[in-house]
Amino acid sequence: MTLLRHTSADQDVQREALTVNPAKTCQPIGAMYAALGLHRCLPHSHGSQGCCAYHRSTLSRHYKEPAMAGTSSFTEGSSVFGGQANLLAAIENIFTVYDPDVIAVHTTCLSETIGDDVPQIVEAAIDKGLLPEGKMVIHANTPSYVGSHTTGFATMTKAMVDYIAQSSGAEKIRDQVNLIPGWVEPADMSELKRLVKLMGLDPVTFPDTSGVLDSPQTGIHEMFPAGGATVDSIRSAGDSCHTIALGPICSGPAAKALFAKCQVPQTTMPLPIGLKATDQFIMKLREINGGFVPDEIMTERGRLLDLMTDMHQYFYGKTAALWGDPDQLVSLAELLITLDMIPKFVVTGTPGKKFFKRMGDVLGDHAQACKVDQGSCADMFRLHQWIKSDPDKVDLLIGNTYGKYIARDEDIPLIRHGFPILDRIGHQHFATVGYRGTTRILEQILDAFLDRQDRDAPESGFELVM
Amino acid sequence: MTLLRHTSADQDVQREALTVNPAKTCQPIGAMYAALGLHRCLPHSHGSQGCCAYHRSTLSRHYKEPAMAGTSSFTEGSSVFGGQANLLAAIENIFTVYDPDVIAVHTTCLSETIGDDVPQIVEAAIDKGLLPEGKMVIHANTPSYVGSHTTGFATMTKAMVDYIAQSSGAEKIRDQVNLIPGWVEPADMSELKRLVKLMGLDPVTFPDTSGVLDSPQTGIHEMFPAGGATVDSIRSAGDSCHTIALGPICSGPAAKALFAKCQVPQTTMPLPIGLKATDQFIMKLREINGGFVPDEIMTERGRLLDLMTDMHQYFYGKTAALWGDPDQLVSLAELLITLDMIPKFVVTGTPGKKFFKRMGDVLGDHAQACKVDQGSCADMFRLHQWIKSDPDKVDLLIGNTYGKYIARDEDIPLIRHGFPILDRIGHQHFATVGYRGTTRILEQILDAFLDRQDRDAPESGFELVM
Amino acid sequence: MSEHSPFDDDSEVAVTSESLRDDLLDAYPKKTRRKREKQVVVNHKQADESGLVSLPVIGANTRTIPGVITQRGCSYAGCKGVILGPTRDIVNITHGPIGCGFYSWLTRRNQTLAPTDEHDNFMPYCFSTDMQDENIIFGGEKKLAKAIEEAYELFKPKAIAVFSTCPVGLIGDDVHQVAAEMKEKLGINVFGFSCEGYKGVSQSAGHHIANNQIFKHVVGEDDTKRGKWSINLLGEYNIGGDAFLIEDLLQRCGIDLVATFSGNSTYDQFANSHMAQLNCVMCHRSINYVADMMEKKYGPPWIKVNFIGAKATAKSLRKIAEYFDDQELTEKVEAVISEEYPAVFEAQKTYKPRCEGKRAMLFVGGSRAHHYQELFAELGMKTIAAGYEFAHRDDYEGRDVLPDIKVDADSRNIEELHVDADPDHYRGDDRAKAIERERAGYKFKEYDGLMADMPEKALVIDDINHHESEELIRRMKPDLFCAGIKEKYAVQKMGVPCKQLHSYDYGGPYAGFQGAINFYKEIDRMVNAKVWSMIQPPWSDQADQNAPSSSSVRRDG
Amino acid sequence: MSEHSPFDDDSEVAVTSESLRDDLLDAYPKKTRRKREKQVVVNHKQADESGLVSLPVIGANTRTIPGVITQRGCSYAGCKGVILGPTRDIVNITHGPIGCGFYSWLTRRNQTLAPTDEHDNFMPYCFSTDMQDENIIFGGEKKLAKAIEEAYELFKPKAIAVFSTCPVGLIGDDVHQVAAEMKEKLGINVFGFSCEGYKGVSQSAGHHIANNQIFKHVVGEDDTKRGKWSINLLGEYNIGGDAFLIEDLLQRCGIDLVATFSGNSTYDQFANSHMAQLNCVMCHRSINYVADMMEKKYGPPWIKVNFIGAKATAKSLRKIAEYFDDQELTEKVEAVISEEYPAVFEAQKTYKPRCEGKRAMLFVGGSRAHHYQELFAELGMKTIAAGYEFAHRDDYEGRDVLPDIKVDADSRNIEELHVDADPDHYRGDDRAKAIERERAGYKFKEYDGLMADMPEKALVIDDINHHESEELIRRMKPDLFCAGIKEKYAVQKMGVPCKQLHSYDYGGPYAGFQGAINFYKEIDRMVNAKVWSMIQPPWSDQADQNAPSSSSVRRDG
Repeated sequence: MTLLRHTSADQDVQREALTVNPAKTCQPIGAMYAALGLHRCLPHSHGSQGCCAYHRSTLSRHYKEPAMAGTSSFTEGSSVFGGQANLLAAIENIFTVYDPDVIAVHTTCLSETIGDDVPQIVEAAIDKGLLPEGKMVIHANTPSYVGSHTTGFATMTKAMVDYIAQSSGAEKIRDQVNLIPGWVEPADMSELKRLVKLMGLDPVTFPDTSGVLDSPQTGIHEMFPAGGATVDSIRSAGDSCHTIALGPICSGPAAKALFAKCQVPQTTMPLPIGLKATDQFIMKLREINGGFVPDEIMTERGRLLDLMTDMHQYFYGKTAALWGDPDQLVSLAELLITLDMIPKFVVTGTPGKKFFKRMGDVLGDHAQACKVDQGSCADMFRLHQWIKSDPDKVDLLIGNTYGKYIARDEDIPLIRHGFPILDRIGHQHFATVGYRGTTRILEQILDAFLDRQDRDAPESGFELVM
Repeated sequence: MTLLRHTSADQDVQREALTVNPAKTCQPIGAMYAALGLHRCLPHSHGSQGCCAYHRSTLSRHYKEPAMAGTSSFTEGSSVFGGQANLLAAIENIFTVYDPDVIAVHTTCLSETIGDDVPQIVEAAIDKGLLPEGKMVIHANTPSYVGSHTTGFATMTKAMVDYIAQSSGAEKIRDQVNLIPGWVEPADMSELKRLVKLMGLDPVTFPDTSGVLDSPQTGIHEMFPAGGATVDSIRSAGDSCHTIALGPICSGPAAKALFAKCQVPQTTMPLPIGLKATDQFIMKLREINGGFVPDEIMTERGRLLDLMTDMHQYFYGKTAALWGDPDQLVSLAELLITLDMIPKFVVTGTPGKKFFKRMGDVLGDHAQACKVDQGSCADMFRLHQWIKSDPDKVDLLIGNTYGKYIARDEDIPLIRHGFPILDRIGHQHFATVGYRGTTRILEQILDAFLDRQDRDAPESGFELVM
Repeated sequence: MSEHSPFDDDSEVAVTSESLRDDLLDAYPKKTRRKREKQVVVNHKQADESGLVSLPVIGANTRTIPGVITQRGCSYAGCKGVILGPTRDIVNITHGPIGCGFYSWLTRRNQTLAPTDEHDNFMPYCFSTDMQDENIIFGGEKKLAKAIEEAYELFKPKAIAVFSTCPVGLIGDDVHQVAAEMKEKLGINVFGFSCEGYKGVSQSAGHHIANNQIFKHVVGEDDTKRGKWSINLLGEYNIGGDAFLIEDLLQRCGIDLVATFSGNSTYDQFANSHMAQLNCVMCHRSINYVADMMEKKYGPPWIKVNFIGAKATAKSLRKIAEYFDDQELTEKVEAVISEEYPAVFEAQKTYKPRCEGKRAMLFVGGSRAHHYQELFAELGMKTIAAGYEFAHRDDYEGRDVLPDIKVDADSRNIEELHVDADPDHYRGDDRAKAIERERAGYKFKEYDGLMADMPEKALVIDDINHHESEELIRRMKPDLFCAGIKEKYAVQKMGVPCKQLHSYDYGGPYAGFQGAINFYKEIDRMVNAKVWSMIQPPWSDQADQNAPSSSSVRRDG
Repeated sequence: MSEHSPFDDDSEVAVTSESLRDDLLDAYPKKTRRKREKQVVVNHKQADESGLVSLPVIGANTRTIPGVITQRGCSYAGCKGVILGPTRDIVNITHGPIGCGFYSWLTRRNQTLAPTDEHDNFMPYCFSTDMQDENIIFGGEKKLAKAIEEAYELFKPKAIAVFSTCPVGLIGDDVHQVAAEMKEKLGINVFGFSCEGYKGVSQSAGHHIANNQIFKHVVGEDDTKRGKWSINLLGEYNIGGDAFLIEDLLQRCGIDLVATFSGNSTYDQFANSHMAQLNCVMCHRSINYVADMMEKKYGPPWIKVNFIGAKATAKSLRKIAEYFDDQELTEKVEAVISEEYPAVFEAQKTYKPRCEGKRAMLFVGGSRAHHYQELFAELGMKTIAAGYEFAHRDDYEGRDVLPDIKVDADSRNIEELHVDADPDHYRGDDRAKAIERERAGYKFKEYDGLMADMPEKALVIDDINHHESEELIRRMKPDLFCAGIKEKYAVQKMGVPCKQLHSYDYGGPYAGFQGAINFYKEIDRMVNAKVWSMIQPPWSDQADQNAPSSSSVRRDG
């Protein structure tokens, strides 16, 4: 008995209004996740308390960690008269009870629809003396009816630049680069920092959820864990010699704002998932460090290549369906192409102008063989209908937990990647970026294929050696 | 249709002569693996060429890497008249053609049975001028009819001490410790070295197959890859302040020999797989370093614990069957016990006196509920018969690739661990030691259970969130 | 009643309930403290001369204070997620930006069991109008109408429900009008919910909005007659399969379960539910008014039941039997209880000694914080503090206080349906039977609330927030804390296991007898897990040297 | 024949076969060089005036030089692993220390297909006496006898075979005596093999030992008559399912396959094999003497066939039909070829343009290095160097050299069975038919060897070792190298894909028509894989700065 059985293969009415099984969620959760990557910051959701509850729950379910955040708890009154009183109360309560260094306010569809002016309210809070010395409130406008969770993440990341980064006017610091990692797992952020350091550079990384959403069990709950980008480090981002923004959707806006504000040159590049995108990342760092790549990184690259040669026979010609966030999808698709696999179906709910172009560049000759869609109705239902109607069932699914329903119905292995992963534990501890991270993805894909082969092999073809 | 179907559950005749599906292999392959962990060393099998072919094939199939080694290629003549001529020819050919720094000769059942005296033959080679300046030949006696692959590994490791290590007579070097890692994956050796360095100590690690059997794809075949313990470093092992031998079977003999030869105090302890064994390892290092544990290690420990708490509900009360090498089995069993799992059935083909005692200590209260066996007929056939006859099917198998036949027949998930893993690629790149390595095992166990749960769930119980 | 705090006996420091309460409140700014004082209550029960016990008054169902890090969610969550979520054959379209639909997509573990492939089960789908900027500016009604049509064309459901999210009310989309038009056009039932997130002060408002609309639009649509012992189960949402166990028990007793609101439910069950002879209310908070409305409009009386806890389950089954007052039913019920109880006793014998004396705190839901105390009691565990996330005063103090509850502005905004007896469907016989049973001493509509069952001087806290939870745990080190996913990991970081009572941590079922056994095992697992003892490294009792900074200790080698 | 080396046309440097050969040999000490000179041969074919082509003489089936890092294995591997491995219903007990049994346990991919659960399939089992120290000192015969009994008791097989490992011969265990005793005692066939690893100079000795014993102990046990077109297939081991495809072709042609030695085989097939009318030899090396012995003892003649390559498959099928000389069979064979060939053409059309002109090297086995050249030729690829791991001179130079081959001490140790016509079973009619067909120009026992088919001046290397392989690859950069697992990863580290022709890299089957198509696809995959172009990082063409040592560049931040 299948679960998503209600539509037949040929049934995908031209939808323009109804989204079914979305491949995205809303901006505020992205802003909340980004804000958690700021050390001693309490994210604050300015809207109904349900938003905050949903976002915290989803983040906790994905990261298996506390996701602390405040809410303005709008009621009908605040919706009519504006949320100023609520936000003022929140600011007072939060600084009094929880004592963060920063409150990072993001708006919701509610506060945006009624037109609350957060900076003005924060001004009022300052006037009322609600901000203790040295503390700050930053904000991002993240109406839920614009963009997606990834653009919300981008907007809060940009807010860190707008509110905090400064150019001291002195010469840029030669070895200091800004690293804007985009929405990746905490372990990815650690891995990216490690690579930058190995390249002889000092990364100013923001947001940085490593040490926050992968924090240790110590018997003590730290309201503000040891990790996260400090305000001081972000302030000094204005003095870095370069900004590397990973993923145009999540990290591009902050990098551009930092250039505009502090004249830090920036490069926006693909998330370094896969050999090629990581090569690009290392190439750029090499340009900045004066032109060297240490042996350690060369070895990691060579190990990845070694696995790629060893595993190639199992990957060649296999097809996959992907859904999720554009920055991830482009790099994942490129990875599959370098493995001689075909990312046959790709959807993202996140809107944005350059996605088709980027996917086209990555797919190259294979573009004709692949279906790519983006936007409101580019949802997992569409993806599933494509899969159902394809006579050659794809060999692999890569995406978030929601893919398990398609995986079950169509009997296709699923590799969980992206956000949210609600039904497994551990992903936040294993990077999938860089050469080393890519080896993890390779292992996962190979295991998926070989487990399947073992499962389906007849007695005579059940193999000891592979 | 099952494959290992030929015996019913109640059928396990008291065997004393026939081994069926062994949980061990022979000494020489262990000596070969150990010798590959010596930089610029060519292992050499003194016996029939088939041994060498089998060992190289098995190592290559496990590590997906070249496993270079020579053989004395005994024919009937050498078997009658002794292998001296063959070994002399081999030594000449190897130094001339392949130019290693060291040839590490191990014997086989053949050369042992005929009684070849390797040191005497090497003397003869030196007399004949077959050893170039600065080169050396070391040897280990590894008759196949004694011990197992793990003791062969131990013997060659000890040979490194016997032939190479020296005490310079000066005071021991305060921050230098010897790390004898035992038979673990190359990535494990890297991880152990990383931990020792984080503890502020300088590890002399031997054998060390990292950088040898996980070498990068660079377009160049290095006959002797960059990794491996150098002769110089092992020489200085005699001056280290302490030796940490991981696993009494694989590493104990070398540590003891080093104490006898150079008076380096030694501690033989369990392989640091799992929280407790890693704690023990860190405790010992902390004793040596004067008493500190850096934050990085504390964080890694805390992250492991965090996963243990988060995953506990899925592990609790689950049972497992394990087979493989004693040093691994003891630590794996302990890991399962700390997770509130029960290692119900455990077998190893490797003989050795303290295994039952060590398992008993680890199993504690659970010892009565578990079956443990060791030695010639303690094979995977016995393990399988135990599983067949147990009314509560165990929930998990942990062991090498050969377990896949039991896994298929009994429909029990298998986690591949130990040697050899012939049907998957990548394991050599992912450590399972230390706090971080243990998180990998935890993730694998959890995935195994949850994949199973997803597979078997009825429609109504198929869960998005876990 | 003992005078000392439930905290005193185990803790080393002299913490009294009162002192702890003060400590919790001291952290707040004045205004916040004033509000919280009413909601953080020491359960001091006072008996008057006649022995009548009076409970302290608690502040409940009031606004959450901004910024305190609350457990609460919103009206939409209560309406779409909790009440309508478990019904499998209605296409639920969220009208709004994508988030609300996304977060309520399969996240509540309300299981369902479509008997065959031919039966609809839309629960694995998320339907949304995914409102965009332009829909906010120019209105979303057209998009909603189109979305309903598209959903109909694809899925051909028997009913479509529309859920309003925050901006919908603000921009003035009339979802009810659109629903009415589409009902007309498509010929299936289409109805809307004005469950914007800002409505009311918690999920509770959403429950009310949901239940009202189901009552208005669905209940009473199908007049098929039911068997002789027919009941509805109200306020049971089949988390982790609870309803399956209860259904099984009822079936074995021969009781005809017409509808569950809304665990494992279907549209048709709701439509026929008014034909049941008795309503049995599990979660008093989420649905007691539906029972009242049904009684008024159709005649059947209602009783409070509880299937959490073995004793409570037996009691509830007996109470149902007692209502029908039929020897055959009574015998069947007793037979079922006799079949089930030996395993329960066996389990209690195993697990009680392992759990006895351990101390729990429960802060969750609108009834679970009460009901689950039954199970802890069966394990010999003490509940030393508890409170609800979205309950009202009657859920704490009992239905006696209903007349005293002030209706504030936030609650006034939630529609109260005015219901009269339905001239065509009111069943006087049910009413007559109820009156007869009441005369015989049978209690209807009886619910004494959580506080009556709590120990003297236990802390009862409404709408607890993170600060208060953390202080409670830090000070009292309970053996177990029960809450939800948002709290879980923070609690556990303090070394205390946290049992989720919303999702059951993906365990369960915990209802009925079998469920009780499941729960015993689970609690034993949690409070006795080895891992909690291993958090401190073995060297933690030894003084650490100053570690060199990590950069200086790294070497190559 | 072209005079220039096959290397010249593509390579930039002027490498000739002769110069390359010199370079390979130059690295050796004198004595080693002298020996290898005989085995590293430039394939210079000389035609005499009559047009008769003579090939160079190659050294083969001689001892491997110690220390050179050879591809070769041992006699036990050839006996237990290769020949007996694929037979599913014999319990194969390795008498020796554990290793030999362990390494030959399921590692050869010789697939088998037991028709039902009731049929024995012992291939997934490894049986060993696991000899210990004391068995070496005091002898292992008792343990062996006990092991045979235990195996019988557990598995009740129809036959048990015992394989001797190195120490067995040395300590004087008489496995044949033990086998005979146990045969007597258990009432099933039990037989031993003196296949100690040191016997002979390669696996080839083991094949011989294995085949002899099967011929002595099993063949001829069952005289059941066979159908009109009955054959045996000798020297086909069902790697990756090859035999399944061949079986299918034969069956569709109506040919009665009595026994395969030993792919997908059973004990009973061997027992009945002498009743076949024709023996078809695939791997000449491993088994041609069995064909000879069968002919001598029972009468049926033998031909060389080859099912690797589409053209060769068609040719082999036609040759079989030609032998039986029956219109019905000929038509069936042509029909099967016509059914299969369109897909082959289609595949060639797709893959040939992608592979054409690429250069391969093959160093493997005793027939594969020859047979697989067929497939490369079908793809338009050139085989520029090749050689066997364990073949004899006749496998290189053709059976014409058989009389010239000197039998050295190592080979003399391998028993040659002396076989005479079996008075009771010799079938004169088969013999008569063969003579008649031969008169009609039909060729029996014809095998011209590998060198005849290799290009002029290609390098032919017997028993190649790592040094020679590495030099060949480094100098010639072939597009593909074919060898085994021991060579694979070293080859690939040089950026050249390596196809395993023992295990097929866990791909296949490659036999027959479908197999050819599989192979085309696989070779296309390998020679055109993107990964080989990505080995050099994009910055490799830029000068690197001196990197600071890694310790100094690490920072915290």
